[in-house]
Amino acid sequence: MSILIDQNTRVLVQGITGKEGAFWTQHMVDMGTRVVAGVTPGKEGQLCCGKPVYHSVRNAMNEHKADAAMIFVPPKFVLDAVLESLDSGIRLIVTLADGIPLHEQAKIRAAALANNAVVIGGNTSGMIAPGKAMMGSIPYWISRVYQPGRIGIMTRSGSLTNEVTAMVVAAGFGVSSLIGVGGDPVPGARFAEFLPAFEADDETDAVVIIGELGGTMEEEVAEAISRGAFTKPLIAFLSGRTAPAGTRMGHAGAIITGGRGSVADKTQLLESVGARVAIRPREVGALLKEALRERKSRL
Amino acid sequence: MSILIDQNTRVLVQGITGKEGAFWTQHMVDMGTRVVAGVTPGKEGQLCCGKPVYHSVRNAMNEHKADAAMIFVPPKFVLDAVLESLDSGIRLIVTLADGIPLHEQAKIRAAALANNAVVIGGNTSGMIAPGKAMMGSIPYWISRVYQPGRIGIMTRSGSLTNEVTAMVVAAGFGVSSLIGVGGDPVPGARFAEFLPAFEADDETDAVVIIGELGGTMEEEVAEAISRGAFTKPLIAFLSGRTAPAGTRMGHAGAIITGGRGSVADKTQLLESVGARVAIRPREVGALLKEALRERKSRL
Amino acid sequence: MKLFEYQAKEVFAGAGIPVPKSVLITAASEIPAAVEALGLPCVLKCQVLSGGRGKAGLVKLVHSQAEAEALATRYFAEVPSLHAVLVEEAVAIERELYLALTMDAVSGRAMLMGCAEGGVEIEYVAAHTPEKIVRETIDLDRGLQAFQISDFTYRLGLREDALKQVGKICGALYKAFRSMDAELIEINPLFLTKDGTAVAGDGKLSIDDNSMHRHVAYEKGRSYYGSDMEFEAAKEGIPYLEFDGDISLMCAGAGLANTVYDLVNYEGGTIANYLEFGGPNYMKAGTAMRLCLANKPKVILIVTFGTIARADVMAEGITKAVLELKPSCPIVACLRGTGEERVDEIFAPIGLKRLSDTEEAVKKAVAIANGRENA
Amino acid sequence: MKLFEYQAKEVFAGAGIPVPKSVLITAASEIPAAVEALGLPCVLKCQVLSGGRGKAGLVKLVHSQAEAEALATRYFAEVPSLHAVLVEEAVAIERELYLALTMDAVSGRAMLMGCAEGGVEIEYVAAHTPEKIVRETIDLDRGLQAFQISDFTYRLGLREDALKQVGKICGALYKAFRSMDAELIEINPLFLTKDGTAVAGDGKLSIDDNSMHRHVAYEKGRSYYGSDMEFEAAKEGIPYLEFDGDISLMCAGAGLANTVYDLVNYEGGTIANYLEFGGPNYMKAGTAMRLCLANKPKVILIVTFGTIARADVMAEGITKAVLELKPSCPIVACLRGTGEERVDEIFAPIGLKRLSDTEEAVKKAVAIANGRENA
Repeated sequence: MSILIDQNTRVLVQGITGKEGAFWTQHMVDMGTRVVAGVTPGKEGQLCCGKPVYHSVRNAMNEHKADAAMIFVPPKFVLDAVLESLDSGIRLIVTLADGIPLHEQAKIRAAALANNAVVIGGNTSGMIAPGKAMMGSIPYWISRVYQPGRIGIMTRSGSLTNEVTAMVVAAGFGVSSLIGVGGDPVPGARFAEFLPAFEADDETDAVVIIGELGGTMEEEVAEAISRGAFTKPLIAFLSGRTAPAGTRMGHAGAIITGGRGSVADKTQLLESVGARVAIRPREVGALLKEALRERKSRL
Repeated sequence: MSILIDQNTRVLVQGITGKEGAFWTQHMVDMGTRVVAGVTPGKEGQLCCGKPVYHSVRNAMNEHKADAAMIFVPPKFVLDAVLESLDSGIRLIVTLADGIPLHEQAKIRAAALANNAVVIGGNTSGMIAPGKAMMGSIPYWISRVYQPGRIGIMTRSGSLTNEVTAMVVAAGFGVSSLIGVGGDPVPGARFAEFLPAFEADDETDAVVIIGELGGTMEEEVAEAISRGAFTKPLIAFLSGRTAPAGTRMGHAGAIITGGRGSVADKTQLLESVGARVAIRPREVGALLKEALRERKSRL
Repeated sequence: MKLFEYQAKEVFAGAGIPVPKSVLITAASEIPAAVEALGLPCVLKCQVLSGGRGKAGLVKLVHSQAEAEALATRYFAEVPSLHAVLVEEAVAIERELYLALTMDAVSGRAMLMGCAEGGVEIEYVAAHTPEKIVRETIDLDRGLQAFQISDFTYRLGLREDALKQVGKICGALYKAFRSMDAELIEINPLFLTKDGTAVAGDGKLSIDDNSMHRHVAYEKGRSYYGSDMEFEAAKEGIPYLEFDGDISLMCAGAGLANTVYDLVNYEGGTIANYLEFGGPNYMKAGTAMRLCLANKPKVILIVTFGTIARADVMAEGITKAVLELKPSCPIVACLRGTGEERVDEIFAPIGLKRLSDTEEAVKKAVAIANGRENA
Repeated sequence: MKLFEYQAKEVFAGAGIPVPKSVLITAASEIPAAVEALGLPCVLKCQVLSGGRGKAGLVKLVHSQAEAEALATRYFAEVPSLHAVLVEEAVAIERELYLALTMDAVSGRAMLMGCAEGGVEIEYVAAHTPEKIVRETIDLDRGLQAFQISDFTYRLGLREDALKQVGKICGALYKAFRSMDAELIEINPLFLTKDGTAVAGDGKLSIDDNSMHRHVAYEKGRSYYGSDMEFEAAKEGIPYLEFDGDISLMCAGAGLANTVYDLVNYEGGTIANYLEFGGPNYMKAGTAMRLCLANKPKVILIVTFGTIARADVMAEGITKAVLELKPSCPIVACLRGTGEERVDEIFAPIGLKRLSDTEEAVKKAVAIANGRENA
C-alpha cells in the first residue's frame, strides 16, 4: 500500500485543457493514474486526454466522485481552485504552481487545516507512488530515480529530489511514496503530517526527508519522532549547511532568521531523537542500510 | 436535570462592571447561578458582585475554568466578545444586546456553527432553569411565570414569554428550562437545535415554543419532529397570525416575505407533524394537558 | 432603511455595476433638460418606496417631451409624498435576469440568489417554481470566491461573455452588500441588452437599521415614510404602524403587541395603529399616547408584561400623559410585571383601573370600540 | 522586496501610524532646508537595506547644522550605493517597544509579535529570552479582532492610554501588512514618548515577491541591490548571490544549488556566485553564463538534474553561450535528467564532457580552482 494515492485514486484535474495541464495529465494517465475528469471553465463538454471536461468542480463531481484534485492553474488562481475543490468535498489536493502570493499560501494552508484536508504544494512537482499513480509533473520514466520500492520520501526541493532519490535507488532501494511538499515559505502540507501514514504503511520500511535550511519542518519531524508518532528509521539530507545566515538561498523559505533554521540545529535535533542525517547526498544510501539493519536486529 | 445550565454551571460575565452587567450579575448570583468571574478590559484586580474581574477572557480562564459566558456589552461590541469567549474555548454563550448589526449577527451565527458552540441571542432576555440558574435579565422573582416544573420553553419574544408562560403555570405546570433565542433576524441559536436536549432531558415532559411570523424557525421545528428528533408533546403559540404580508411587525425578522413565513403556514406544518398550535395564549395550558394525557395513555 | 431606486443605483454605479444614464428631477419643469441629456424615448420612474410601481402606473415609457412633461406634472400632482422622479434612458433589452443578495439566517452566510427570468415577481417564482431560483451562500469572513461566481452564473444558464459580465456584477453586488450593511440588495430586472452588455434596470437596497451608525450620510427624511405620524414615531425610535381601524395599541414587546393585534382581530375589532413602547421606550408613554391620539382612535389599548420595562414606571408615564393630553377616548390598561402591585395606586388620579388579563382587556377594548360598552 | 525605511514609514503614515517628522534628502546640500523644517537636534539615517545601521554608524544624532552637513557629506561620499538620507526630528523617548507582523507557516495565520524591550536586536531576545516575546496569531479571513489587540497589548505590559495607543498601531500595522502583501512588517523601536504618544522609530517592510503585480508602484531600481550584477540578475529573474570566491555556480533548482554550494565548501573550494538557471530560466544559459563571467571565476560549475528543465535544452544553451562568450575559465558540467543521453553530442563542438555525478563534478571544479588540475 502506498500512502495518499494509488492506482484506485480517482483524480480530477483542474485546469486540464491548459498547455501544462494537458501535457502532464497525459503523463499521469500514461503512468496508470486514474484520472476521471477535468475542469476548465467554459469548456464543459469537451474531451481532453480522453477525459470529459466540466465547467466547474461541482459539475464534475456531480458525474464523477473524485477522491483527489490535481491543480494546473497559474499562481494567482490557485487559492480559488483549492477552495473550489474543498467546497466540493475533495480532501486531497496537489498544486504545483511556483509564485502563489504569500498571503494566499497562508489562506490555502489555513483552509487545509480547517477542512482536515491535505493540500500538497505549491512550488513542487507533486507526488508519486511509483508504478501506481502520479499527481504532478514527476518524471516517472527516469528509472534510476522513480524505482518502486519500500522507502518513503518527502522533499522540499525539485532537482535535489532526483539527486538524492537516485542515491537511494543506487543503494538498492526503491520508493513507496514520494511527496514533494514544495519550496514555498507557507506550504499547504508539512513533513510531520505524513509521518503517521508512513508509520502505518506496511509497504514502507523507512523514510528519507530532503530538507533545507530555514523554516521549522525538520524540527517538527524531530518533535513527531520524539513523541512516538513515527518509529521507523528516518534519514534526512538537508541542503544549505554552509549557507550564510540572513541570506535567502533560492527558495523564499530557505533563510536563517532570528538565529533559527540552521542546518546544524536541525541536524542536532533530528539526531537527538535517533534520526540519521546525511552530510552528502551519497551517504543517504549507506545510512538507510545501516538504519534498516539496526532495526531488523532490534525487532 | 435542566438543559444547558444548572446550579453547577460555571459562568463568566463579560462586561460585568457596566451598569446592566453589575445589576443582572447580582440577580444571577442571588438566584443561585454560579458566577465565577467577570471581565472588563482595564479593570483587572477589581471585585464586582463579589467576583474577581479580569482584563480579558484569557486572563479569567487562566484562573477559572468557566463553562459558559454571559455577555453584557453594547451591540457593536458583541461580535468581538463572542469571538473572545470562543477563542478561549467557551462553547455556551448568552448575549442580550438588542441592536447587533445584521452582518455581525450573521458572523456570530457562523462562528457558533464553526465552533460547535451555542450562542443564545442577541435581542433576548436570556435563559433560565428556574430554581437552578439564570443567564440574562429574566425576572425569576415573578413566581406566576418562573415556576420550576417539567415544561421546556423556547421563545423568540420578551414580554410575550411572560404572557404565555404565565398561562402554562396557571394550568398547573412549571418550567424546566426556558431559552429565549431572541428576536433578531439572524439569532445565534435556533429552536430546533435544542430539541435533542429537551428530548433527552428526563425532567422535561413537553416543550412549548413561542414563535411568530417570519423566518423559518418554526418550520425547522416541524422538520425536526418529522424526522423523529423530538417525540415529546410540543405546543406552539405563534404571534402575528393576522399580520398583513410584507409589513415588518416589530422584530426585524417578523415579516412575511416571498410568500413565506405566515403563521398559517407554520401552523399547518406543525400540526401536520403532530404538534399542537394554540390560537390564543390561554389555550396553551389546555393543549399541554391534552397532549400529556394523550402521551401518557399511549405509553 | 430602504433606499430609493436612484440611491440604490448610485451605490451600484459606485461599485462598478452598469446602470442606465439618468437624471433625477424634483419638478416637472426639469423635464426638458432631462430629455435633452438622455434623448427619447425615455422612462419616468416615480421614486417611491412601495413595490409594484409598474402595475401602479408609476413607471412609464414616454416618446416625446410633451408626453414626458404631462406625465411628470401628473406624477408630482397626484402621487402621495412623491419627492423625485428618475428619468432614464430607454435600454434595448434582449433578456432580463433577477439578482439579489440577502442574509441566510440558518447558515449565518450571505445568500446570492438569481433567476434566469427577471422582471417578474420573484416571490411568485419562489412560491411556484422554486427550482428556477439559483442560490449560492457566502462565508462573510472569506467573501465571495471566483469559483462560486463562475458556478452560479453557469447555473443561471449564462455562457461566455454574458457569464463574465453578470459574474462581475455579482462580485460588485456582494461588495456593495457588505459595505452597505445591506439586509437586501436586489437588481430586478438586470437587463442583458441587445448590444451585449448587462445593465441594472431597477435597484433595491435596504440598509440594516442596526448599522445606520456606519451610514450616517443617509438621513431618513419625511419622504421615506407613509405618513407624518410614522415619520414622527421613527424620529422617537418608537416602532409604529398606521392602519385604518378604531383601536390604538400601546404595547410593550413586539411579540405581545402582535398577539394583542391578533386578539383584537379575532374579537372583531380593528386596529388604528400598532405601537410598541417597551424596551428602551418604556418611559415614553407621553410620546406614545400623542402618536396614538393623532389617529383619533375610539379607544387606546395598553398591554404590557415587562421586567426591565417596569409596570409602575409605565403607569406613572401613562398617568402623566393622560393628565397632560386629556384624551377624549377611553383607555384600557392591562399592566403586568415588575412593580405591578403599585399600578392601581398610581392610576388613581386618572380613575383608571388596571386589568391583568390580556384577553379580558382586548374584549373590553373591542366592546368599547364597537359601541357595546363604555369605558 | 525590501523597502527602505522612508518607504516603510510612508506606508505607516498612510495607515495612520504616527511617525516622526522627516525630510528625505539625496544630497548634503539639502541639509539646511531639512534642519530648518525639523529643528535641532535631529537624526540622520542612511537609507540602506542592510541591518545593523546603528552599529555601523549609519544612524547619528546631530546637534548643529554644521555637524549635519559634515555628516551628510561623508555619508554620500563613503557609503556604497547610498541614494538618500532620511533626516528626522529627534523624539523624547520614554520607552521603546518592538512590534512586528509576519506569516506563521504552521497555522497559515498572520503572527503579531511584540516585546516590551524594543530597539535591541529582537533575534537576540528570541534566542535567549524567548518568553519576553508576546505572540498572537490572526486568521487572515477574519482579521485581527479587538479582543486580540486588547489581550496582546496587556500581555506586553501596557496599561491605560499606552495600551490603547499601541493597540491602535497594532490594528493599523495589520491592515498595512495585509494590504501590502508583506512577508514582514516591523516597528523596532516603537517609541513611547515623554509626552505620552507612540511613534514608529524605525520601519521595515518587505513585500512578498510573488505579490509584486499588486504593488507595481514600487520599482526595484539599482539602489535596492548590493551590486550591478545582482541588479542585472534580478532584472532577468535569475536567483543570484555574489560572494568573494573562485567558483561560479550555475545550477538548476534551489535545493541542488545549495547542496553544490555546501559540497564546494566541504571540498575546500570557495564560491564566486550562487546562480540558479532552472525552472522558468532553463533556456537562459547565455545570460546565466554572462552573469557568472562578470565575477571572473576560476571555473564555472554547472550542475542540473531536471525534468521540465531538460538537460538537452540546457546543453544547447550552454554550447551556444560558450561559442558566443568564449569564456577564458574552464567549465565543469554535470547534467542529468530528461534528454541527458543527447548532451555529449550537443557538447561536442565546445569539447565539453558531461559528468553525471555531482560530487565528482564538485571535486573537479575545486581541484581546478585550487590549481591542482586543468580542465
